[in-house]
Amino acid sequence: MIVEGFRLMAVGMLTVFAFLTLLVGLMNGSALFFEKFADRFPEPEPDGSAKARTGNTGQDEEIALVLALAQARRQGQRV
Amino acid sequence: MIVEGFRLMAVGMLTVFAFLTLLVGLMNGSALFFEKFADRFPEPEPDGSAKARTGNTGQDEEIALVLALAQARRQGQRV
Amino acid sequence: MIVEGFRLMAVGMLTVFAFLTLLVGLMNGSALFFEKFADRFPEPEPDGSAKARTGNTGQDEEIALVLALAQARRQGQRV
Amino acid sequence: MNFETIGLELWQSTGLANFSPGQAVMMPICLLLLYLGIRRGFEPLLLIPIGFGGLLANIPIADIGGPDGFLGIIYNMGISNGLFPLLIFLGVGAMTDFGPLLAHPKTALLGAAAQFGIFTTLIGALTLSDKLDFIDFDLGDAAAIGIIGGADGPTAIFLAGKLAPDLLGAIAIAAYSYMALVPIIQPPIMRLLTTQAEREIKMVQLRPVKKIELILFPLTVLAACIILVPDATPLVGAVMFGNLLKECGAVDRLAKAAQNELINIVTILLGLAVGSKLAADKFLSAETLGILFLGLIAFAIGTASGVLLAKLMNLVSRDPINPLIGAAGVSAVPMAARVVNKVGLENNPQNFLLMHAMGPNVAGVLGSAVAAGVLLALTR
Amino acid sequence: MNFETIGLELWQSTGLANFSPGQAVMMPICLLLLYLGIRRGFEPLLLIPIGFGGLLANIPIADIGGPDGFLGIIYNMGISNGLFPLLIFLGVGAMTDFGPLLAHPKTALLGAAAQFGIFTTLIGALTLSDKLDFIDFDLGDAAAIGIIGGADGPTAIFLAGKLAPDLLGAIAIAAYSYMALVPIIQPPIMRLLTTQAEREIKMVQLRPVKKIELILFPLTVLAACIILVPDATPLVGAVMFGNLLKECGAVDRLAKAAQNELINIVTILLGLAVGSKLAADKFLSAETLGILFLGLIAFAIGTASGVLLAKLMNLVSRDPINPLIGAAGVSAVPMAARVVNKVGLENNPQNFLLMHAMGPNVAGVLGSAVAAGVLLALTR
Amino acid sequence: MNFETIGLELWQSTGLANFSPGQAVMMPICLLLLYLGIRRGFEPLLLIPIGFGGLLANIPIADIGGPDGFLGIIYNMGISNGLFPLLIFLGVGAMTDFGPLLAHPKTALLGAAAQFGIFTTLIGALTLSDKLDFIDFDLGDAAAIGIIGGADGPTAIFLAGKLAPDLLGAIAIAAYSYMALVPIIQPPIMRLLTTQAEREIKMVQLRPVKKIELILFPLTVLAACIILVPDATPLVGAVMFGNLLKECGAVDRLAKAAQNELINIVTILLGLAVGSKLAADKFLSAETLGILFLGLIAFAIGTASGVLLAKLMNLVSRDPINPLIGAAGVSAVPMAARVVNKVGLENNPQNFLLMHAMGPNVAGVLGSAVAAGVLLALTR
Ligand code: NA
Ligand code: NA
Ligand code: NA
Repeated sequence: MIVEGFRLMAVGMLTVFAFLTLLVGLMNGSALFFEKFADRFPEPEPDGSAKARTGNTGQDEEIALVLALAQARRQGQRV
Repeated sequence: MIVEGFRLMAVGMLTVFAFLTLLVGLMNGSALFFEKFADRFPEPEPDGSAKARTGNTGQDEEIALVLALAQARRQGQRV
Repeated sequence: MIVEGFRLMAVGMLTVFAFLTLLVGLMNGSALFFEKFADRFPEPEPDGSAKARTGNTGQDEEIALVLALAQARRQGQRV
Repeated sequence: MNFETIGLELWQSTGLANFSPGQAVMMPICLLLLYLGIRRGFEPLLLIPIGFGGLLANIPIADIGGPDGFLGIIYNMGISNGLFPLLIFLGVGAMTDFGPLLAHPKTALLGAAAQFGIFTTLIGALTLSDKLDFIDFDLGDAAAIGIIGGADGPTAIFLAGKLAPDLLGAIAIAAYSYMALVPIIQPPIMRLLTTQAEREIKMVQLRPVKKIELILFPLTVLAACIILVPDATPLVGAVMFGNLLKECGAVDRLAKAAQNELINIVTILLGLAVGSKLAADKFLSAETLGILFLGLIAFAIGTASGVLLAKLMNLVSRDPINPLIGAAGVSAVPMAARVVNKVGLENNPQNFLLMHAMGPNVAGVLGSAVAAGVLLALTR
Repeated sequence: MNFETIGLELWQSTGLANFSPGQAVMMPICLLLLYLGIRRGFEPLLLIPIGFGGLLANIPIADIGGPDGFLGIIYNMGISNGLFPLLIFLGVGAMTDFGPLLAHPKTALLGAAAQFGIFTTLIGALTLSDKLDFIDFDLGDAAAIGIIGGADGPTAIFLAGKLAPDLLGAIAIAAYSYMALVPIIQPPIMRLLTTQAEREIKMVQLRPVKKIELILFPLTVLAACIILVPDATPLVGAVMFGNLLKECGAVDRLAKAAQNELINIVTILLGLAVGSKLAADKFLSAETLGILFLGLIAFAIGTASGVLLAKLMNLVSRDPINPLIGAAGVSAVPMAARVVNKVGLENNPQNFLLMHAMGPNVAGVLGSAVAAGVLLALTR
Repeated sequence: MNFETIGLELWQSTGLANFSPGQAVMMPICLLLLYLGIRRGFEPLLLIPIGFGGLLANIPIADIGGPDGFLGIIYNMGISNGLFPLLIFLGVGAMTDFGPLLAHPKTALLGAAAQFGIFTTLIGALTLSDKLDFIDFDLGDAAAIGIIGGADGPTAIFLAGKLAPDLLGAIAIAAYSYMALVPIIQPPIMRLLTTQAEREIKMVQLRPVKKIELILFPLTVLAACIILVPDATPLVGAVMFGNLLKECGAVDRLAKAAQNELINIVTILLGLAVGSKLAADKFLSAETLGILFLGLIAFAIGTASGVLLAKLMNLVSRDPINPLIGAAGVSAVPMAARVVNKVGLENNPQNFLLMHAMGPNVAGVLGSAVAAGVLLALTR
């Protein structure tokens, strides 16, 4: 069974190194790619305006605003 | 089986309309009722004092206050 | 079966009192012990500096700081 | 397609055509629970989910409380196995300050005395079952009914789920309703059993408690429970684990999770699932009336026992104890302690008893958990 | 140890050596879902978990979507029994303001008309199955496909989980994608069916709604549903329980839990589990194309029906209704109401229709839940 | 009623009368875990729940760790099927910044080298089992023991739950304890294997990483894992799903839920359930001593391997790598990276290695997940 352990070590370490080596390659490739085409993938501004771009947040805010207005109106008009 | 589909449509649309029509009636009735007896169902003030009325919140606040006082006393009196 | 109820009452109340009496003893003992050896168990300061002592919080803060710095650096150096 | 047939079929699929009399009776009862929770502030965190769950469970045809229904699934996920009440207890422990008890240990005995209500009620249930033909409680049922006197929701639900699942709805409602009614049930008994002079007793100020005592307390309680009543350790262990998370200071994020998201989510699920036991076929019976009656007795006797033991302790003790605080021994945290404070202030506007009453109050939680452990062990 | 054997064994354990053609096709499809969610803002809360779940479900060898896999376990925990969609609905109810509907009750009928898309599509699905040899839908499948027209994710997932689990992936994706595409699907239909004058109609301002009406509303809806369509009460009951928690004002901590931690956690789990139904063997079929096609029809017909009923109501009603708000009756809350607002502003920059459209919008949620109840009852 | 009988019965129901020697021994061991967590800051988030769960599991009579007990129920709900460790991993992914790894990709290899400790220990476990009569590990046991060297709690619990549930308690404790002891275990090894000059190496500043790289990273990792090691995709997929939620920016409420409520609740439940495996009959054995010994070896070898590979890479690489950062490859995030930073500062007070060490540190998480996948596939 100890022999089996050595087999596992061989297969396992090979796989781990293969995986992380592949990952290194992919990361380097990705870095090169986005370096080269940086103009086509503009970075969001550091002030987080990227978030405002996603439809979701903006939409929720708009709705929340309208709902708040409606609520205020309802309460204000109360007899 | 397509005939069965038409049966489902008949039953389904009838039910949906019956349900929402009933709901319209109930909502109108409720609006009329609370308009007529508005004096017996006073609205909570817009500033949220309604919340203070529910036993729960008030009680928790009182307890929290006392516990905070007790904690302060314990720590203050420490030798 | 009512007899069985009285048996349960006897066993139950005995147990409850035994348990809480034991607990009273342990609490009194603990109070005496920590009174006597108060110098060996210093109290944390009331301002909550005790929390700063636990490895966990401190470490998280340090890491958070470093990560924030790193993020800032990344964003600042962006072309 | 035959329009007459469709019409008949439509009508037969409505709720109106399928209401059983029992279901029709249960609807206003569940609405009453909602009213009590929303407008009267009766333990709203529990009674609102329970009441709404009761409405759902009494809907004809839908069988929402059945094993494949929405509520039945939740029930089987966390009530029948006891998980939800224990998780609630974990959260309760993470929110409870045992400092007042540590500052005045002997008041723990008042929390023991108040459990007398549990066992008296148990005997009462057996007697009722014996005398009345239309009421039938076995020993497990009687034990689960008795625990209403523990004035502790999670303990009652835990025990009823194990010993008397069919009575769970009535027991939970009795427990939470009487906990909410503590300001009405307790004061007359407290006044009856005490003199004006006793009610005015001022107690010595609580000693400061050290952080290390608070940290060791949950382990101390667990140790006492292991030594004497291992059967109570699931309940006591859950409270004390929560309390250790709170006091130890090293895992604040877990303590906050236990105090907030965990207990809130589980409360929603537990309340709905308990409501499923308000289905008419289980709830509408002479037994339910018996349970409501017995539960009231349990609270009354528990209150009286606590007060009387406090008076007894004054005969032998040096520092006098205001016997009012004995009433807090039933638990119903923190309502009973507040009632003590209020009655105390009526007699002496300078006499703040709240912190003194918190000791027996939290001891009562432990006392009923231990009683539940004994009952679980001896009636299973 | 033989190096050649090890090499072969290693190769045979890789994903590369085991990809089925179907799995290879599904990967870009799931990536497309992620892209739509992340970059195009297509219902990201659902499409991102679903897309990622789909990636996981199509990994060779690992069988993550199988009964013992990560996603399969979650699926069996909460989708097959309907629990997760109901808990989501509970959270939706705790986030929804029914005030606009109460302020203008009759707009609820627009939410009824829009359900016409559901049943037309059901018939369409049966016809497709009848005409095309390579597509085969039974009655339950057709009902689950039709419900896409309800434009309500939880309702669609609930019904598909009960009636057509194998189609669940395609149905959920169609529902959420078309909900995200509402700004593209609806405006042409709305413009086609209305005149410029109709689109410029200004509606009378909404009346103020009393707090007590808001509190009683969930119970009113539940009552109507019990009386007429008990089979829809699990869905309607879950929404209305959440709404009662929100409106009653007595259990804010439970309402907040339902709006946040409960719905967020369940969304993560539900999304991943739905993604498990994107496994190639279930998703890649002519049926999926049929579902996508039929779902689009359903949205279009629902939109048209709502608009047309609004025009019809204007023939008999005193206060005119801007027929654009009929389009909001499909639900797709709140996207469809926003689309109405936008199209209204195009025609009259002073005409804010959002609040008027919220009435039919939330009524549409109830309408599709009721339709789902009917379908569940009659096709089971 | 016979008082003597009651007395005897009472005594026999106490914990004192029923303690097994093993249980009596386990109590102080569990208290030690609590002490280490609370006072010494040893991974308190895990060791406190585990220690308390261990106390509960060793209570006589109550059988809290059994299949119908509080902890047993939680165990079957989420550990035996692997769900809880995966959900924790999801939360970990949502909290992890892979930026430092993307800024310096080749340091990922250091995270690969450190996994050598896993396999050496596996062989060590088999050897121990072979040589010593009183220790018996099968291949699955050995694999689960080896994974301690991965220095990753969720991975270790996931694998042990599948391959060696009886050893789960010892393995989890070894993993978390040694992770907490990293500041004591690693520095001597790091100093032994490096020269002063090497320890003073300054690394080039990390390049800025683009947002789009961070968003694509989780998908890239998943792709690599699918291609090469599909068996590791449940673990790797869970981390990467959490990370995608965090980085994509479109679902912040889900990311926050994963980082907070989800991971906190699951941590409480997972810790308690793991504690149930500290029951004396499973924990008190020669095997446990063997596991503790082997786990220490695993950490030491992992550390050494990481450092040695860094030295090797310096022979061929242009930009020099400070070999200290190789030690962070074992994972134990972020403790090991902090240790690297500290040892670096000892040698050059201006040399901040923390961010450089985070690369191998997070790569080590992926490395051990992949190793776990291989072990799962080949020993099942
Ligand atoms: Na009690
Ligand atoms: Na709808
Ligand atoms: Na690792």
